[in-house]
This record gives sequence, C-alpha cells and structure tokens, in this order.
Amino acid sequence: MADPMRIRAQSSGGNAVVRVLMSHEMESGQRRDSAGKLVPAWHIMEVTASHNGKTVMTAEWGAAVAKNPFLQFTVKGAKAGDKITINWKDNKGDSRTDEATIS
Amino acid sequence: MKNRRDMLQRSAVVAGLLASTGLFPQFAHAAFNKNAFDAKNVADSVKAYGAGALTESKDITITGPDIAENGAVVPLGASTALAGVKQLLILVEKNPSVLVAMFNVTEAIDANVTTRAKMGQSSDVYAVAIMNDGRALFAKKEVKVTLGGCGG
Amino acid sequence: MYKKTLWGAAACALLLASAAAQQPKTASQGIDEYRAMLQDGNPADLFEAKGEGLWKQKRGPKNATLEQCDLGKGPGVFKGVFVELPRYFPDTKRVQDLESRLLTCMSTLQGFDEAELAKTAFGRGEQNNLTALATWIAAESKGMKFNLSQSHAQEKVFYEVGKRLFFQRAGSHDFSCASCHGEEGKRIRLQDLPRLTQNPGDGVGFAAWPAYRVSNGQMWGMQQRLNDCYRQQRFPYPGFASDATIALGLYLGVNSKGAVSIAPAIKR
Amino acid sequence: MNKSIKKWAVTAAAGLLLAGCASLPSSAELDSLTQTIVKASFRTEGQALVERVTAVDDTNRLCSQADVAGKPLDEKVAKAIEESNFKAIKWPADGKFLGDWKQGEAIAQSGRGLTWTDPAKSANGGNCYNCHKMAPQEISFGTLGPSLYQYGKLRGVSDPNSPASKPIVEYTWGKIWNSKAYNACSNMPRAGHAGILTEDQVRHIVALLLDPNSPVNK
Repeated sequence: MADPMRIRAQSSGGNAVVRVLMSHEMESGQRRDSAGKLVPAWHIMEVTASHNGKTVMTAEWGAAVAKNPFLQFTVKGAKAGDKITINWKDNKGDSRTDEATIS
Repeated sequence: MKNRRDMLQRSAVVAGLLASTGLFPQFAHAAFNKNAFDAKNVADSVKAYGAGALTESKDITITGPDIAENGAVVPLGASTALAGVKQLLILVEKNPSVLVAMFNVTEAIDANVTTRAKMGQSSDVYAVAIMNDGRALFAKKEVKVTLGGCGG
Repeated sequence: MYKKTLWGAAACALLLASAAAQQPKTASQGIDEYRAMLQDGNPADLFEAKGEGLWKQKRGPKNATLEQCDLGKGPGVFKGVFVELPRYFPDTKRVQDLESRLLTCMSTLQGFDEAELAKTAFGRGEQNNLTALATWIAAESKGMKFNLSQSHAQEKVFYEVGKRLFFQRAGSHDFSCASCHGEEGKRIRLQDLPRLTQNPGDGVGFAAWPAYRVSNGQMWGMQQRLNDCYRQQRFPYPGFASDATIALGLYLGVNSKGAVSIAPAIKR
Repeated sequence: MNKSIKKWAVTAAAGLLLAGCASLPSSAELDSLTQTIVKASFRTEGQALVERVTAVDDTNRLCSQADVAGKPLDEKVAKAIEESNFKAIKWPADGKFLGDWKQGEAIAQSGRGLTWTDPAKSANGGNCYNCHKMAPQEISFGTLGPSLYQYGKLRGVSDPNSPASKPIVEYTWGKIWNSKAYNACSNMPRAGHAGILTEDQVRHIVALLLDPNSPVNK
C-alpha cells in the first residue's frame, strides 16, 4: 500500500492554504529500463479534495506530474479546526485517502 | 522554517473508509479524459474538454521558473481572478503529451492551483482557464530546462 | 537557505553571454528562483514521517523498536544527536556516522543481518527504511549547529584519515574531492561548489544532507551522497558505512563546525 | 592481500594509538593507515576496478601528498613529473591533429563514461563543459578550469594547418592527451593517457578549440 500523504492546511485571512505531498512514483511511460524496455506509465489519475466532507476540487493528472507530487490550492471560508481530506487514485487501481485538520 | 514540522498536520489515515462510505460519489462517475491527456498539442487537449478556441488573456496567470535546474521537477501554477472558471489546465507544449493536469474548480476554492511537472526539454508552458461559458483563456511563458550536474 | 553570494561574479558573465535579453534576469538568479519555489513542499517530509514511524515500530527478527538505540546521547535520545555525528562509540569501539550507527542498532536491537543490510542497494528494502530513519533523526536537529567531538583519539585519527581521503587523487580521471571542493566560488556546469576544507556556511555541504534529490526523486543520506561523489570521480565502489566514508564524513563534519543544519534539504 | 590486514582498519588505528600513547600517530603512519582503510573500504564494481585507488601512479601519489601538506610540490619533483608525463604523450600516428569540431562539441558536452554505472563498451565523454566555458551558446558551463571561449582566435590561429599554428596545435593536443605534462598537479584529467578519449576523439576536441569555423572561435 502506498505511504501516507503529508497534508498541511493553514488558515489565513478567512481562507485555508492547503499543501499536499503524495508518495508516488509517477512513472512517465517514456523511460526505458536497463534492458532497454519501456517502463509502463504508472501515475495518479484522479485527485479529490474535500472540506468538512464536501468536495471542493477534483483533478485529473497525467504521467507528466513530477514524482512524489506536490499540490497547492486555497479553500475559501475554511477555518482552523476544519477537516481537509485528500484522496488519490492511480492507473493501477491503487488509492489512498488522508485527512488533516486546518491549523 | 524552524517549526515546520510542528506546523505539519499529521495525516490521519482513513484510507478506504471514506471512499467506501460514498463520500466521493463523483468518483463513480468520474471519467478520466484520455483524449485530453493523449493530445499532442495544446489546442487539441483543450478541445477534448469541450472548450472553444484559445484566446490569450492578461487575466490568466502562469507561474513557473524562467530556468529549471532540472526538468524532472518544474513548479507550475495556474490562476485567475476571473469569476466563472470551470476548469484550470496546466500544459507543457513540447512534452510528448502536452497536458500535465486538469483541475475542476468549484466556488469553494480560489481559481489558483500549483503543482510540479516533468519537462523533457525547454518549452512554453500554458495555463488555460476554461470558463463556464466555454471560452478557453490562456497565458504562457517559456521555461528553460538546463542540464544539471556533471551529466554523468 | 541557499547562499547567493557565490553567484555574483558568475551572474555578470552570464548576463553578457545570455541571449535572454528580454528579461533583466540572469541564469543564476533564475535558478535561485527555481530553488526557492521548491523549498515549500519538500518531499523529504514523506521520508521523515516514515522514519519516525519506523523508529517506534516493532520490527525485525527480534520484533523490537529502535527506541533504545543510542545515537551518542544515550538510549532513546534523538534530538540533537545528528549535529554531533560521526563520533566514537565505546560499545562498538568504532567511529560511526548516523547511518552506520542506525545499522548497528537495527542489528543489535532488531536482529537484522548487518552485513546483508550493508550490501543492499540504496533505495531498496531495509536500506530505504534506514534512509527514512536517518532523514527523521537529522530533521530532529534542524536549525542546530554542527559541533562534532574531537576529544577521543580515534576521532582525531579519523579526521586526519578523512583529510587524506579528501585530497586523494585517483581513479581514471585523477579526481580528488578537492578537485571540485577545494576552492571558493567555483562551479561545475551551473552548480556552485561549496569549499569543503572549511565551514562552507549554514545549510551548505555537510549541513544539507540527508536531502531529497529532485533529479531522480530519491532521498539520499550522507552515505549515498559520498557514494555518488566517488562514482562521478570514477573511483571504485566504497562500501556502505565503511571506514573510508565515515572518516571522510567526519572530516567534512568537523570542518563544518558552527554551520546550521537544514537537513533534510531539497537538492537538484 | 592477507585477511589480517583487511579485517578492520579500526583495529590498526587502535594499535597505533596504544603504541604511541595518546598522541596522534605520525604523518607517515596516518598515510599508511589511510591506505589500509582504502583497501578495506573500496571494491571493484562494474568497470571501476579497485586498482584505481590501490595502485595510483607517482603523479597522483605525490600531488595528493602535497595537497594534504598544503604546500606546492618541490620544483624538481614537479619538473620530473612533467617530463615523464610529456614522454608518455602519444602524438597522432598519421600527423593529423584536427578532426571535426561538430563531433568535438558532442564529446565536450558529454560527461559520461568510466563510472561503475557506465557500460564498459559505451563511448566516453570529455567532460569539458563541466569545467570550461567553450561555445557561447552553452550557458551551462563550469568554472573550475579557465574559459576556452575563443581559444584559437585569441591565440591568432586563422589556419590551424599552417606551419605558424603548429606549436599551438601541438600544445593543444598534448594538453588534452596528458595535462600533467605541462602542469604536474593540474586538476585536469589526462584524457588520452588514461584512455578516457580515443585518438580520434582528441582530434575532434582539438578541432573544436582551433577550427576557425567552430562556435568556440566565433
């Protein structure tokens, strides 16, 4: 199973800035292994962000997002103590959900 | 910086739990837009999301470095203060597949997202905002990718 | 944070040489900007979290945690140990760096096979776990100043050996560590090279590792950093936690006395 | 090597210390201990044979010693090193010093070859841009060595095949082939002498530096 995400969510001026690091290879599908064979693409495809259980953003990602992806966005009207939940799914069917409390 | 770790919120693991309780119902219907990610140029990729012709706009901002020390990790951001944004796209013109990421924007977030892309070579990078009315507004800038290290 | 002073002279040369006249920004300023953009959101955080978990987790043939591991300040103490390593350990009668010492603890406390683990390739299996542990231990000394001991005779001997290794010209290209790190203000390609015969400054050189390498998306401890230096010097392969790598690390660490540790850093 | 030496360098250090009370071993003892530690710590991997550190030549040994001492080599020793390296230079068998600058540029750009991860049969690069500024189009160049931009032009070479250019052409070949022939403890690798570059590759680098059509001389 994939390693946990690191989610930082900080309130500022009535909003909350959310920064997420995800542990994922994000294999491009362009790279060849030592035997010269193409390594198949393996990447996060879908990301969902929720604020206190309500979806605030969804995203589609390709293989060109960098390894161990970083994501930053700002949730309007979110305050300290609120919950931010992030979920990702990759093209191999693996997924991960982590939650953080806004500070 | 010194208290960075303290500021970090420990991510509570609730894997599978939320997903199975149906807190993410849209995932059941979410259709990854393969055509947009297979597209070899910016126009085709944007078209795959049903948007109209591309128009350059000062209201859209693309953020990224002028020079990336390494193409493996290039921070790129797309933002706009305009209302009525449906989607934000980040694209790299000279990548084998141009689209890096697409974000569905809701009223609950700022139309301002940042992620990090892989770039195979120096290229123009694009931020595209697809508006609720179907317009596709964009901004672009050049990012030079240098050869880092000793090349070994 | 990155030192910008070294870039001054080069910046002028590049400004003249660069065709990017439409923007009054030099290549080196551009790269500084790029580096600054990456500071916020260092994937080393992922390894740090993993390492903390591993420290407290019962693992290995003995199904034990590492919480009784003595990294130099007594069993279980992890705050501040990193900036005093490598040091002499009376129980093993050896000078050890952080990774060598973690190897000892994983062997004595958890029952892992030390030789087997030392042979494992970087980034694989228990080596990957060891790197995560080193990342977390290092992070627990973030902001502290390096202050390696030179009181034990063995520590003094290792400094002298490390110095000789630093200046050792060998391999197919006649390179020594000093070929690149012996002078102030030099670059290889566009990378500025810290002078490591003295304190190169806060968060530079020894004070930046373990670090996340964006070029390959890997987390590297000091052992891997030195291993890759030797690879690029065209030397043969230095054993993991071998006396040569520990002595060289100790030499760099003693020279860095007073430098503030920023580890785990993020690097090209 | 017998096993007792290889066993643990630390034991050797401890032995030295016991013999010499608490004071530091002599410089010669430390040199010897360092060699013991090197032998115990490094191993052959891929094409990077352990002999690369256990069997260094006098040039490297003497220059390393001078570096540790922080003093330049004795003048006579330096001269002797330069002479022996000069004698070892292999001049082009057919008298042709210049190749194709375009191939030279590719070789100058490449930093590959001879590491334990490089396949033994792959072509080696020259590593030139790692340390030198050369063609102005390449902004990613190092500063460990002097700038070589306009190398030929600044030396007045308009026709590298003319008799007047001969001394510069020969020096350029010799310097690339064996840098230590001209500066005993130069930081520059001995590209030809150490088998890093082939004779043909050296020709291409010489052309990159001296051909008036090369971007280096624009």
